[in-house]
Amino acid sequence: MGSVDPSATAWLLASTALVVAMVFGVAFFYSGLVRRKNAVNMIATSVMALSVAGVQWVLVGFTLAFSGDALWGFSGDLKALGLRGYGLEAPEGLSVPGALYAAFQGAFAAVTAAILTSPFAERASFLGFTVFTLAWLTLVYSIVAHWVWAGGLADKVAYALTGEHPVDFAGGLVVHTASGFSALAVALVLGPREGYGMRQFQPHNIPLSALGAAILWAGWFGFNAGSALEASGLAGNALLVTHVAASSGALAWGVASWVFNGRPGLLGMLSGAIAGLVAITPASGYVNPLDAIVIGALGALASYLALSWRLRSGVDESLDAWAIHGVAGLTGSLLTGVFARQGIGGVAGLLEGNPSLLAAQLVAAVVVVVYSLIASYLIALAVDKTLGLRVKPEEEMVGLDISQHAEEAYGWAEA
Amino acid sequence: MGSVDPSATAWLLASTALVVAMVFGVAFFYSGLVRRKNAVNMIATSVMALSVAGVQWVLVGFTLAFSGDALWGFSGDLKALGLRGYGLEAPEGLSVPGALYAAFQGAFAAVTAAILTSPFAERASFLGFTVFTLAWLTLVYSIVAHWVWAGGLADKVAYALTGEHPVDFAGGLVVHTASGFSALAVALVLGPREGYGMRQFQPHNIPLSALGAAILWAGWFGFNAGSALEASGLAGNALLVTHVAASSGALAWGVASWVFNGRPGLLGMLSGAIAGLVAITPASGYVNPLDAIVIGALGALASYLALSWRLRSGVDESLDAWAIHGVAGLTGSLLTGVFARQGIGGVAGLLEGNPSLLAAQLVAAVVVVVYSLIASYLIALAVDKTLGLRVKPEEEMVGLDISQHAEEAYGWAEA
Amino acid sequence: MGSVDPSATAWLLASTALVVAMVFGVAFFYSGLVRRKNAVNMIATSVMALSVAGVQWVLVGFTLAFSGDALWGFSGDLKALGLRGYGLEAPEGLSVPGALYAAFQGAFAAVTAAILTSPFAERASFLGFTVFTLAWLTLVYSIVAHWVWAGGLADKVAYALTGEHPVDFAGGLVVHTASGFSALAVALVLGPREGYGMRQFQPHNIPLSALGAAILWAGWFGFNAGSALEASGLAGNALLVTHVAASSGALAWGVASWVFNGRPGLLGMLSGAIAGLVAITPASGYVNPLDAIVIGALGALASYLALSWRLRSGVDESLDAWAIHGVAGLTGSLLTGVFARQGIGGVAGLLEGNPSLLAAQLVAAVVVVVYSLIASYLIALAVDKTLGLRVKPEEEMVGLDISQHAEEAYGWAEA
Amino acid sequence: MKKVEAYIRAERLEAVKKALEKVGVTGMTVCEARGRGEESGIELEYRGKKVRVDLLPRIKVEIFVEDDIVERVVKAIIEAAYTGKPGDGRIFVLPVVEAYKIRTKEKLGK
Amino acid sequence: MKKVEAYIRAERLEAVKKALEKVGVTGMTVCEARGRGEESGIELEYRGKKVRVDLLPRIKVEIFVEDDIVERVVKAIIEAAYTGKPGDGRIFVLPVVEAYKIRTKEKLGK
Amino acid sequence: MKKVEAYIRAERLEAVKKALEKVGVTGMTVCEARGRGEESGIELEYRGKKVRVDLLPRIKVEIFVEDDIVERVVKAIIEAAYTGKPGDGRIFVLPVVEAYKIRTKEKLGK
Ligand SMILES: Nc1ncnc2c1ncn2[C@@H]1O[C@H](COP(=O)(O)OP(=O)(O)O)[C@@H](O)[C@H]1O
Ligand SMILES: Nc1ncnc2c1ncn2[C@@H]1O[C@H](COP(=O)(O)OP(=O)(O)O)[C@@H](O)[C@H]1O
Ligand SMILES: Nc1ncnc2c1ncn2[C@@H]1O[C@H](COP(=O)(O)OP(=O)(O)O)[C@@H](O)[C@H]1O
Repeated sequence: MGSVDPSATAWLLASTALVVAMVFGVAFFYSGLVRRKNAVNMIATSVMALSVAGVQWVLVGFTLAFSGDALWGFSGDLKALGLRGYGLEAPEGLSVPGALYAAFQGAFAAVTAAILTSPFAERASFLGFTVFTLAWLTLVYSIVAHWVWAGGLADKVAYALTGEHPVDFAGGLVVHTASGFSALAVALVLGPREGYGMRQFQPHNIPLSALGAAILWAGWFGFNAGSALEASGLAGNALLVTHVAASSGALAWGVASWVFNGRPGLLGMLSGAIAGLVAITPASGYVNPLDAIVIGALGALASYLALSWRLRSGVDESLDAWAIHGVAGLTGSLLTGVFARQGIGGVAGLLEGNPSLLAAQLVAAVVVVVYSLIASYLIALAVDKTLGLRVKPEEEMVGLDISQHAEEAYGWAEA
Repeated sequence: MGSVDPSATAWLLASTALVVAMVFGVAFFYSGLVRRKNAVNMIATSVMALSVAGVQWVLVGFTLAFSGDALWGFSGDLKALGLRGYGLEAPEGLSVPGALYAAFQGAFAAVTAAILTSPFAERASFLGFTVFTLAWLTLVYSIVAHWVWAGGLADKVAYALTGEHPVDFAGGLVVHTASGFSALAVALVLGPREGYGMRQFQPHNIPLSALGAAILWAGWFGFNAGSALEASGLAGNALLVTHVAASSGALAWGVASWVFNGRPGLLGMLSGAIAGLVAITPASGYVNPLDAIVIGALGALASYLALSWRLRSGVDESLDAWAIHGVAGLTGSLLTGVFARQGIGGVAGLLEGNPSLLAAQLVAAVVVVVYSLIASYLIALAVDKTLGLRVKPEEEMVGLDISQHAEEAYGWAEA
Repeated sequence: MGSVDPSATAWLLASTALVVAMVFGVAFFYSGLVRRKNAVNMIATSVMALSVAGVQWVLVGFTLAFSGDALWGFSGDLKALGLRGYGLEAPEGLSVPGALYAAFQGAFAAVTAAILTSPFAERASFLGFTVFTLAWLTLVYSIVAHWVWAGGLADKVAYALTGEHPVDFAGGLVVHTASGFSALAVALVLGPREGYGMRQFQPHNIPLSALGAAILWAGWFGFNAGSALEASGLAGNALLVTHVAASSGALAWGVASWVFNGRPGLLGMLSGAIAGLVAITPASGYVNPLDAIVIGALGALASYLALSWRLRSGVDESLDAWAIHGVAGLTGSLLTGVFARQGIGGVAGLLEGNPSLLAAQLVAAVVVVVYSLIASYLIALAVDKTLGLRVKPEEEMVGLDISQHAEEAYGWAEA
Repeated sequence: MKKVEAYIRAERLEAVKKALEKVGVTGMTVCEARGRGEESGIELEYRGKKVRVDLLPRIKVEIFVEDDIVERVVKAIIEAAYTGKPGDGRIFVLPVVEAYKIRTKEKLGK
Repeated sequence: MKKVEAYIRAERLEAVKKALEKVGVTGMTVCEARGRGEESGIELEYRGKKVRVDLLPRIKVEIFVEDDIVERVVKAIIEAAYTGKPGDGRIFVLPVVEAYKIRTKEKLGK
Repeated sequence: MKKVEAYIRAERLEAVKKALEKVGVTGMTVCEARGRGEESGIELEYRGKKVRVDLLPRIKVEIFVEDDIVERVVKAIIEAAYTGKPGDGRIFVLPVVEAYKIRTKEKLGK
């Protein structure tokens, strides 16, 4: 057991609070985007994801991801079932309490599951969603986390092919690419919403979405700078580049829609900010603020293009977890291979003359994308064939708030 | 004077911000639950509680609770009037600045007063409420805090009877049981809202309530893990068990209402999460995450039952501070006596073979419940007989927003 | 290069998150106050301010404010262009990483620009606003920050005249006075809204404004206590006095409107809280909690009077950045000269027998007020004459959400 | 065919719905409105200051019915919406020229 | 008895209320609506792109009055709601068959 | 002059607007309402429990038209609002006594 560094602990405590808050950030961002009749459900799915992750992670999720290595790198072992061995002291190789490390990582699992509520929007059975989420956390999230962060498959394959370990500072692949591409798979299984493509669905509450984005922006400092696991220059730099990439992403999307649509919408700027945040996530421990301006802008533009394509394609991945998290996560992971600076995170990228990192990033990304797509598709299909993943047409018409929760978001005809 | 530990200070600074935010969490949670015509008032009462506590605590509240011991354990002395002696240095026995310690404790007082706005909902005079709150903070909160946390009456009596000091890590008794049972007393004095029991009052804005719950969930990390007063393994573990209990509480309530009502509502899951958070509050320095799963679930189920009973009883304790804070706080305090682990907080509970802790918890709980009920009833009665605690029927019909604040929550017929 | 203090870093990381959140606090506070048809725009302007500041600060803002001294104290030099030299290590004289220090200061710039969205409310072209903000950050904010915090003009002039350096712990002059008086200048250039003075504009969403105020209240702990740049007794005291001044400000405004209007509105209490927070900002490193009660109350009363005067005057400085930030910032800066205590911040004020500090504060305040008024007026005029700062009457009538962003805040007639 | 318009208290809506079901009428459309009657709102006194609150929330109920049951419908609403206190509301009956059901594209009533 | 329906700008509501009080009419019900007139909304130009905004917020005012004061009421509304710019709105008068006051259960008017 | 009142599904509003433009009618006022038809809402089944959802969101469209085009307007709405599933709604035509345009202060129609 290592000894606990109290400063690292102080910052990781605060960071964990920020990351947990992000789950609600996703909930509100998404809820504002759907129609009034589904506003409650869109929050309830994130709250369910948070709660399921909260318990699943303690029981089995953490150990599958982070304890040792089993099945030739497919997953962790089961030694930390029930978080055994992760208590008040610092585990080997860490300088924060094991319990806190597990909580911080568990918050990441919850955020990832919350992002993945997007394709369920406005049409999924709450029971089907819940079962899917439990399975997905166990069979996809924990596994991918192990592959990338605990020397598992993605790491091994990339290293074997390129001689370089791929890097993912705060989850560009594990969190964003995995959830984004999983969202695409789920959308294909669920099919589009009733009336999709025939009429426009208007966001029911843009200030609520803005609140969600606000929580995300601030919460991301815990996400990225917390991932340093210490209160150091590295954490400080991570916070700075995170903020800069968000800003530059918002500007890039704003300018793009100003040029192409004549007007910059607030939802566009916020989407750009989130895409910028996603893109900097894997890079935040490796680049400087000028790099961050470029990474944030490119992440936002990639998402902008992906979203435009998605809209034309007819795929109803409703709240664009794929276009924003999936695509910007991928973009950021590759750009990490380009911009990484030895002097910051100890790893050199393409611009410093090392092409292998980019290659390693690419290999790891491909592994994560392929696994997420296939595994999520199969899980969704299995749930659909058994419990049913989609509500009946009347339930969808009346809205999920009434049909799944017997609640209405906003009181009507009060006395 | 001790010396200031900067890491403990860093975390306590952040924790205090989180706990102050919780006051607004309560405000929004409650505001969303009332009818549109009272939405402003429900926020205004919490803001008033926060402001009154902010000044009262500096002047007299802190010293009554935490400075020495007077009147045979009834209250603190008056040596720290105006926070004299609590400045930049760490007071005897603490490793954080006195000023910060006072601020942190003051935020607790404010949260407790905010929770207690529940029975005033939709019918109380703002002036009456304000005067009640000032008196309550002074005569109930400060006193109970002294009794439990500063070796006052509850501690002395429990120790005399059981040979064990009762424990309350972050306020299961002081904050939640006290405010919950006080709420019951106030509800009895005020009587039910016009039309109560004859028709259903629909929550006017569930996303607003969800926002409140979100702030509470994240803020509670400051509440519980901040109560460690250091950035240590104990704090890390407190954060973890807090998160786990919230999750398990949400799931327990969700499942209960799924089984009994056919559908899990979002408000139910959020209520369960809050009940889980309340229940883990006294235990958060003494138990491990597996215990937390049980404590969170039992806390939520106890609140669920209490709420069902309350609804049938006809008592209009409108926003269920009693059912959620009172009952889960009590449950958690007793369960602390069951689950406490020597290896975590240095105290053994029933499961480790020590029945006296449970006995001590029970005695302290009884003392707090009885005092809260009686004192709050008398204060409410006194205010009602003098200034009047309830608005006139027309004012209630028009809503408190217009009648007490001359404001409407949402603009109408704007130009 | 100094060495990084990890505890100071832990707190500054959290503080920066809090200060960035404040930008959204301003956004929501303002958005709730405008009519529904402009609710999106009022958030979009703050998001734009945040994003522009995020990039501008890295490129040029920071160096103009904080790097060395050029042009006889008019601005910083250009040595830290692109944040050169502000990386993982602590710069000379600081104990936090340079990157983090730059991020923290950049968040201040963003908050200041967000406050200054007030006079643009409900009538400004989004393009005009954006260009104004970019120019203002560069030509006013960075300059004033240099003048007051980096030994620039205001400091030099005040010292020359009074023999004492003016103090501004967290931006009473740099942030609040500067933005408030700039707001007045912009309002004069833009002119009042269509229909202003002839009919009442009702706030469209008071809970949204309350959310904004909630974020501000909690975020301000990062703002003021973070400005200590260490996790120390000074920071703890700063947090305490900040909280106390907010409380006392809310009470003072509440009582004033109770007395003069018969009823205390929630918006009034929140405005009072913000005014209290503004007033304590410059003083938070120099006074004790009893002083804070007085400063918060006086700040709120000064703003209350200023707002009453502003309403009578016919000047449409729409959301009262001037009355609240400008006037309370000025009041607080002067009161710092009165109440400063040697034993807290090492500087003695009038009450401890030193009149020169008050004189120095006065001189610095005059310099900042005059420069802000003139420079902001000229920038606004220049933008107006070139790009146009105001929308057409039909665009104003339809609302800025549709005309500037092609969005509506709340869905209507959804299916 | 006639159109019955009733302006009632929100808290009586449920009762009105039930009373109408009893006389066999289920079809209806309701919307939120604000109204004032002859006394132009109500007056609140607060620390000596008087404030008049005029447009209070009301529910408007619209029901199209055959001529022969108009009377029964009106009576049912009156009974169900009644509290006896100011603000109970009004009921108006308007003539209708023709009516159509969209789903069946058929002309109704007369 | 007649029903007067006026579709007006929200910003003229206060003026209309006052004008009606002057002619002795206080009872009314209002609700939020959206409308467009003959020009089907207004057109905004933005960086060369034109956007038509059709359904603009309007207030609908409903007033039931005795036949003999219909004219006075209409005139009062016209004067108070008038701005002279497109979008001022319309007033319609509809026949009423019967009317009841719920609080007194009495039949009104004719 | 007649008043046409149509109670339609929100998702058909755009189609109805376009259909009306085709027959030359642009002026209209719409508002959000809730309605139920003869079946008094729809029934959802959930884990064996049945829940009746009665007042579902609907859009009310009000159009004042000259007598001679009433038929065309009704037909256009019927075609555009039709889905064939329960809940399509109703159209009613009411008589109008007189009409005014506020901007020009002139009397309209008849
Ligand atoms: N002349 C009127 N025209 C339109 N609506 C009216 C009229 N008079 C009353 N109402 C409606 O009826 C509601 C109740 O009217 P009010 O006169 O207060 O009731 P009561 O007759 O029971 O005192 C009002 O809020 C308004 O909506
Ligand atoms: N034919 C109509 N049917 C129903 N409402 C109408 C009609 N024409 C106009 N209105 C209502 O009147 C409002 C103003 O109409 P508009 O034609 O813009 O005014 P103006 O005649 O002053 O130009 C519209 O927004 C709509 O609510
Ligand atoms: N008798 C009625 N009075 C008023 N509105 C009605 C009436 N009948 C139907 N409506 C309106 O029409 C809508 C659709 O009616 P419904 O009977 O469900 O349609 P359908 O005839 O296609 O089954 C209802 O929601 C309601 O708003």
